[in-house]
Amino acid sequence: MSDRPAASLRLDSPLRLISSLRLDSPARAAGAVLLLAAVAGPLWLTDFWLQAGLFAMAAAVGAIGLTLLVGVAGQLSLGHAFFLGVGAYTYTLLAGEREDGMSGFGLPPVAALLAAAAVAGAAGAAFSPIAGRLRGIYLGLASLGLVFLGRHVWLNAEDVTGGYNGRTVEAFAVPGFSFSDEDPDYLAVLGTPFGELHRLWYLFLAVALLAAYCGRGIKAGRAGRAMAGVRDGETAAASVGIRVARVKATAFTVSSVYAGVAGALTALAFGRVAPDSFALTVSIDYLVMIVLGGAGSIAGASAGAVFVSVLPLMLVQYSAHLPFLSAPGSGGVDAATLSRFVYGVAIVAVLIFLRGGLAGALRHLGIRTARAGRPSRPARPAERSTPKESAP
Amino acid sequence: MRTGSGSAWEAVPAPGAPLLDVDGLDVGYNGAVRALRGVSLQVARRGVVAVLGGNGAGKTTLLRAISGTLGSAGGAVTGGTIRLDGRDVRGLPAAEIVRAGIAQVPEGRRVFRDLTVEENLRAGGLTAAPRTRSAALQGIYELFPDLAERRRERAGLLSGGQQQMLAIGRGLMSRPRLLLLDEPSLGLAPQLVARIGEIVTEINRHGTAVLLIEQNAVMGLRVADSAYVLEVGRVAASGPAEVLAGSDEIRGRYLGAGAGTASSADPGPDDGREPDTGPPGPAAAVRAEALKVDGVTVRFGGVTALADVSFEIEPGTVHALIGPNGAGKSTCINVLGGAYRVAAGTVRYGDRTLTGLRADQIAGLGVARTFQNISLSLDATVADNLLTGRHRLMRSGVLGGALGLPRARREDREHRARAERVAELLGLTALLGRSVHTLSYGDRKRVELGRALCAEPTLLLLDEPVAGMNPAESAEMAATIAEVRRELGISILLVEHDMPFVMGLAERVTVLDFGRRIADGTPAEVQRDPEVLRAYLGSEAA
Amino acid sequence: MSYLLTQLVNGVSLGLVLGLIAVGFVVVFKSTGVLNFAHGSVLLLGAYLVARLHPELGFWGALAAGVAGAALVAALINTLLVRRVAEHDPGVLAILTIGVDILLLTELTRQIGNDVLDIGAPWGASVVGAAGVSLPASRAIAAGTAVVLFAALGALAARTDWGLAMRAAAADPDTASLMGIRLSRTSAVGWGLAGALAAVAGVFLTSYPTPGVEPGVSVVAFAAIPAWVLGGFDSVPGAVAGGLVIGVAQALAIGYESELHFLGGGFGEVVPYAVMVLVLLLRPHGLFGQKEAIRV
Amino acid sequence: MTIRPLAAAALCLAALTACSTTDPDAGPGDGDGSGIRTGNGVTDSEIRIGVLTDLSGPFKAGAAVQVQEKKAYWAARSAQGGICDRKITMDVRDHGYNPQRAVSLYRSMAPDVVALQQVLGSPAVAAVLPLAEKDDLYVGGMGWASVALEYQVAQIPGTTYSIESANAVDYLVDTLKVPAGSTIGHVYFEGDFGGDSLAGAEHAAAARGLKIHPIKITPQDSDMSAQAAALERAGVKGVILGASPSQLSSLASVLASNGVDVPLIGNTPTFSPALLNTPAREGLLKNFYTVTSVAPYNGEGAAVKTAAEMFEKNAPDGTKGWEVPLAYGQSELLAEALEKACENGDLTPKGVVAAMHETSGLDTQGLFSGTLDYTKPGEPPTRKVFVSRADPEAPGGLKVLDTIEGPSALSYKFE
Repeated sequence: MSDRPAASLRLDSPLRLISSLRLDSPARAAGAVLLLAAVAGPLWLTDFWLQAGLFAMAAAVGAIGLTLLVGVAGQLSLGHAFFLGVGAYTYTLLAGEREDGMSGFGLPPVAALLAAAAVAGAAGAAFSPIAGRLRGIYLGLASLGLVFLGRHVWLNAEDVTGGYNGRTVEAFAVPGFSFSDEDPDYLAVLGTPFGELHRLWYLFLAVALLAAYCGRGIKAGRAGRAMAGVRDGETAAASVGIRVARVKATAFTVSSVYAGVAGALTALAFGRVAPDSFALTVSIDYLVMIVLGGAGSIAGASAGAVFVSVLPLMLVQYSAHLPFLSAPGSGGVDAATLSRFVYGVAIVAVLIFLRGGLAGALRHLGIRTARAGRPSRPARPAERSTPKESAP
Repeated sequence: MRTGSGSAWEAVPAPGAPLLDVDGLDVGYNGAVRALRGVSLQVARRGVVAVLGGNGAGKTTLLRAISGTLGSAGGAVTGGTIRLDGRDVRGLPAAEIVRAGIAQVPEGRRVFRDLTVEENLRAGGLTAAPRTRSAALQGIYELFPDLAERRRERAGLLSGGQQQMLAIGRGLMSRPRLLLLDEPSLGLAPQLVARIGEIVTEINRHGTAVLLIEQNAVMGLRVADSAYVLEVGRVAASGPAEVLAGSDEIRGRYLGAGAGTASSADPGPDDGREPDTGPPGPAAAVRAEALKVDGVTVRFGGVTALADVSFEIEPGTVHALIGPNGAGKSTCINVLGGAYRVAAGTVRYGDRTLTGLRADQIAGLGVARTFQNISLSLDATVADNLLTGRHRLMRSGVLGGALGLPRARREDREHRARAERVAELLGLTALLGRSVHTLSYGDRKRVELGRALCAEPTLLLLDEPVAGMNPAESAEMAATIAEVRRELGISILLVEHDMPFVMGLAERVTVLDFGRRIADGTPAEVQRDPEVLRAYLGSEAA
Repeated sequence: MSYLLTQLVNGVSLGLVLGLIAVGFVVVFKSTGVLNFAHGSVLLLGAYLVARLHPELGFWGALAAGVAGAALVAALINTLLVRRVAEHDPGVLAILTIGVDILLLTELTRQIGNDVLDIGAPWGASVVGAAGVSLPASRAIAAGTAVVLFAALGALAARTDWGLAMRAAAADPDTASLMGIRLSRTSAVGWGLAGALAAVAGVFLTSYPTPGVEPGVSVVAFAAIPAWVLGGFDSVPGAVAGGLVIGVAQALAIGYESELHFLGGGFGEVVPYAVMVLVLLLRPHGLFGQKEAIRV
Repeated sequence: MTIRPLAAAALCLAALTACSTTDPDAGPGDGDGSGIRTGNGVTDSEIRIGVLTDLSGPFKAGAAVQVQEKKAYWAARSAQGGICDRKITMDVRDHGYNPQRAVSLYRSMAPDVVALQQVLGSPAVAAVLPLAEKDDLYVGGMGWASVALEYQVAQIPGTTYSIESANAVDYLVDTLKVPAGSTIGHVYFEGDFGGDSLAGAEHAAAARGLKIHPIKITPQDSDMSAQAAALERAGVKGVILGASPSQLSSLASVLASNGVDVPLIGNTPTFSPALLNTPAREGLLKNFYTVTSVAPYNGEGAAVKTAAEMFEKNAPDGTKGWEVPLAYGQSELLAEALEKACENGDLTPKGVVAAMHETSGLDTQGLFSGTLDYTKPGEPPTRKVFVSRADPEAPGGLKVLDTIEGPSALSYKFE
């Protein structure tokens, strides 16, 4: 264990524990219990919770990708929703059938899912020259433009995307087994009928675990160290032979691959793709996920994803049991309003009170903008923090 | 805080009491680094006090503590008191300290470049009563006729000397009782330095006390009544200016002459190792190639930072680059490392031309460097920082790391082992698992050196490797560098201020001043060079 | 021709209002280095206060209250929240303002409820016209007000102590504090000023020809972000010019949508962002921005 | 470390042996003593229906009115003995116009209700309808976009936006005397509300020799100045608006201010009585018409009066709009289907859908225009619409002028 200040945020999540196989035994036991609970989830969860779990796991995959980009590599992106959308639409187009005036390629869903990752990754790589030229807030805002431009394309390319209302998504399947209510039409495990949600649960769980495993590997490996080096000082990184532009491009590409998979999973969980699922608020939600969890932390991103996707559902679902809530439409604080309040307060509170943890992880975002005169954490008496000038 | 009925009465100072009384001041940065330890210092009413010391000695920290601007640099006063006229001003915000009567002229002038000269001056006088301002402005214009002439021009267009005048004038606009001057002679030509000295005397004559920080010891001692010498956060010497000016110690400190008498040159008997500063032993074959710097010129905007600089580093030697602040040493090392572009000239390493290559390509040719302000991943462990240095020697990509492929794991193991050997060489083994932000300053410096060594360079560029270290640490670092050179057979370029350190270590020295090369030769030759003496001590010293 | 002129005039008046919002982004960014995502909800707050208070205070009284309220809340966001965040990292601060925006917007949405509130402006739905071009009076007044405010802002910044302190603090906060300038005060003033300008913009954005105050108005502030970026982040005149570029481009894209059909329907909505991305590609620091100095 | 894979393998094996692919429940459903088959959401004493609506998003105003009216309707109905001797209870969930949340809430509701009386908001509808189709679960009150006709389970409350717009064109030509060869403007929301509205107008314009000048907008556009100028430049002789009250308010007032004196016809969701208190009032009173398949608040029919009385009793301060008769009418439609399902002895979700499709020749006493026929899949139950004008005197702000079924509305083909 490192002796980081206690202020740093530690949100233990199943994924963190599961993926940290080298933790000491109580943690391993807890991880095993959580993993078992997750594996057994479809046996004891209702459809509502299965559905919420699917959205949360899809979000976790996307959040891990974003935390690699923003938290590890220090590149602020407000464009994550765009790459999610690219993945979702790619999967839908490739796996979908040609019908109702919609284009479709009818490819095997596995191939379509891999292609969704690849196409989103390619989109990220294509954006990376821009990312290489811009830094900090400039980069964030350029990527914000991406979200609006993407939305425009999705609204207008109606024969591919279905326009505003989107199109239905082909169920996921491997040869001989479909992750839907068909093929086999009836499947029961330990007496519980396994329908679409139950089957998808295992697909999502596997993908999310793989995403966390790979995320950890990337972060801890040569590529992750290079990203962190770029985040903590581009000049110093270059001085040990790290190609800064290439590392940024890699980070964007990796993050977009994650986003592509997450987008496809979201589409599968949702059963539809529509432009609203990839709006600016989605980008912001993803940023909030990684900030709440602690930027740069794989486990934190997963925990943040679960919190952000499940909280509003939970409050709406159980609003009737919360005595202080008023009925929707009556003008008091209803469940939806409360969940917005909780969400906002969570963001503000984490940033103000959990300084060391979250802000600490974000502090190297690398946003050193036009205010170059502002000293940035000199590690030492800043004898010469100001630029030296020579007499003309 | 009122401790009793008598305290208010006691706050009225005795007539002979000092204007500024700093007592036992401790300052830390980011909770970890201690920058000042028990510093005590007095400035008399109408006195001029100089604080001398090398880079990293804590001079600017002292001023920041007095002027209340430590916070924005991440520092905090952890002990001691600062009294102005008996009133405790420690911990007051900067704006209140100005109102209490202390004005600081920051290092590097820091004029508001986009504001006009007059607006700069008005900004300085915002705390003064409106009716006194025009008189103050008039006074400044009389003191600096140049400024009066250019009052409508943007401050960014002034020359360096005029900007320094403006910065001083701006500081005086609030009619302070005490003026803090941070290296006013930095980067100015000798005649301007002399002029600044006159101005300080003139200001003092009008009744303002001055606390002056200087690296230019001669200038500092000439204008001051008394002086303090800071060294690694402590007061190493103090006394009347004339006494200090006559001491060999000051001369030794700045030119490395008579190293035996200079405290900082004592290698600290407790470290158990004899610093080997002799010629390279037969330990390792020389792997380095010759570095040829030829006619390099660098410009920033209209300012020429390096003008036609040439020198050569013989393979396998330690070469030092010295010169006063602002001479262009760091610019030079940044050119070699690929961070800055040249306007003219070439740098060749062996048969490769470095100018025009990106920094990472230069690193790929076996050139590694450290930074003047340490640049490490603070949240990462020492081991990870060292491994970052091995980036160019490793091959595994994103996919290998993501999937944990056996080859990537094996590579990781192998390189971790290599990094551990470097850690052993630098005495960092015990710290490998610690994250960098928990380390002391000296350890961080060593980690940065380790990261550079992990890249297995044949040419190592060290930008002030011992700035801010105490003599023992400094000597240890010298020993390490010598050992590195001997064991690895590489060339080393040192940029340093610590003269004894450089003189004991380098085989050859290049001296820069105002971006030009003014001397080049063995340490002994350079020490005798009259140009060098003039550059360091001012024209009178030669 | 008069059609083109109509669209241009429309675009200019909208652009000036966007400029008011964009200047708010600039002032906040210059005084505290924050990308303020809560700007839109502060704007809505100002408009909401005016709409709620005008029956009792009269329009002008309500306007004063709305401007003051928005300024106060903006300044409080800075003092109570932004300055409490230890890590002055722009990314962290931007996300903090997202949180604030969510809270403020949720509460305002709850307060506004199901209504569309009338702003109660005395100019109502009247229209002014000349040379075959007609323009809602509110837009003409908006344009005039914006120009006057920009001029007043310029004069204040150039001539008063207060303006000098703001400019000095924006240029170099550390040095400014050495001049005795209280950064807590200049930053609060910066945020307050931004809030006040946003409230004014909010009043015009909810006047005829738009129906009134509804939660969706806060989204308009997003359209000012491209204007701000175009202007180069730290330039007040740049933000105004950026607003004009965006306003005119958007008005033309909507006005000539049938001619621009190959770009897809509803292109007017994305024009600001398309222009922004284009400009960032060609001039990474905006039309008026200064290249950031990268020092080692 | 070898324990882990072993355990995993054992678990898998255990899971596999626990698998079964034959459905033990594949036979017919449960019956109760009275011989009526029941399924989800129906007990001996209770029929549970769902409402999945938007009480915190952009449509919360109208949605709240509808929820109030429906609650009142079912309370009254239950008090009168209910349906099939069962009380009806309503489960209301708020998706806040977030389709993903709508899907999750659908998942939680679907096992517990026999029918979804309403799914509000077109993205939510688009997401939920395919799921409901798979579950054979009745969905009502999903708006009037033609896309609903593709689903067996959907009961559209009246005709479609496309038929409304086609009728609007017919009305412009036949009654308001817009000459052939003229251009009419069509300002519409992106999405299937606006798109469907445009499709009907384009068909009718082609049939009647008019040209359409389409302008696409988003719900965020509330300033219609530029659009109005574009319409003026195109020299339109009439405008059809497939948007919401914000856009109507702005467009009507700008057109009036600019002296563009042409009729402005809106689809059902376009009007709100509150607009008559805004600067748009003059323009609306002069030129605004609306084509709706549900009667306005002030409609003539007996059932509309009942609906209004019920609403005023339960919500004296509520907004009086077309949502009131709509909510009442939807409840009537569902009640009709439930009654029929009860008669058929099959009160399962599937039975309700089947019963709904047996409804034909239904006269709703003025709630909906014409008689309703749900027996033809892929066709709307009627092609008749009400034409109303803004009227400051009428409660709800609209006064019915006419009921029409124009030639191009009749010739419109659904694909």
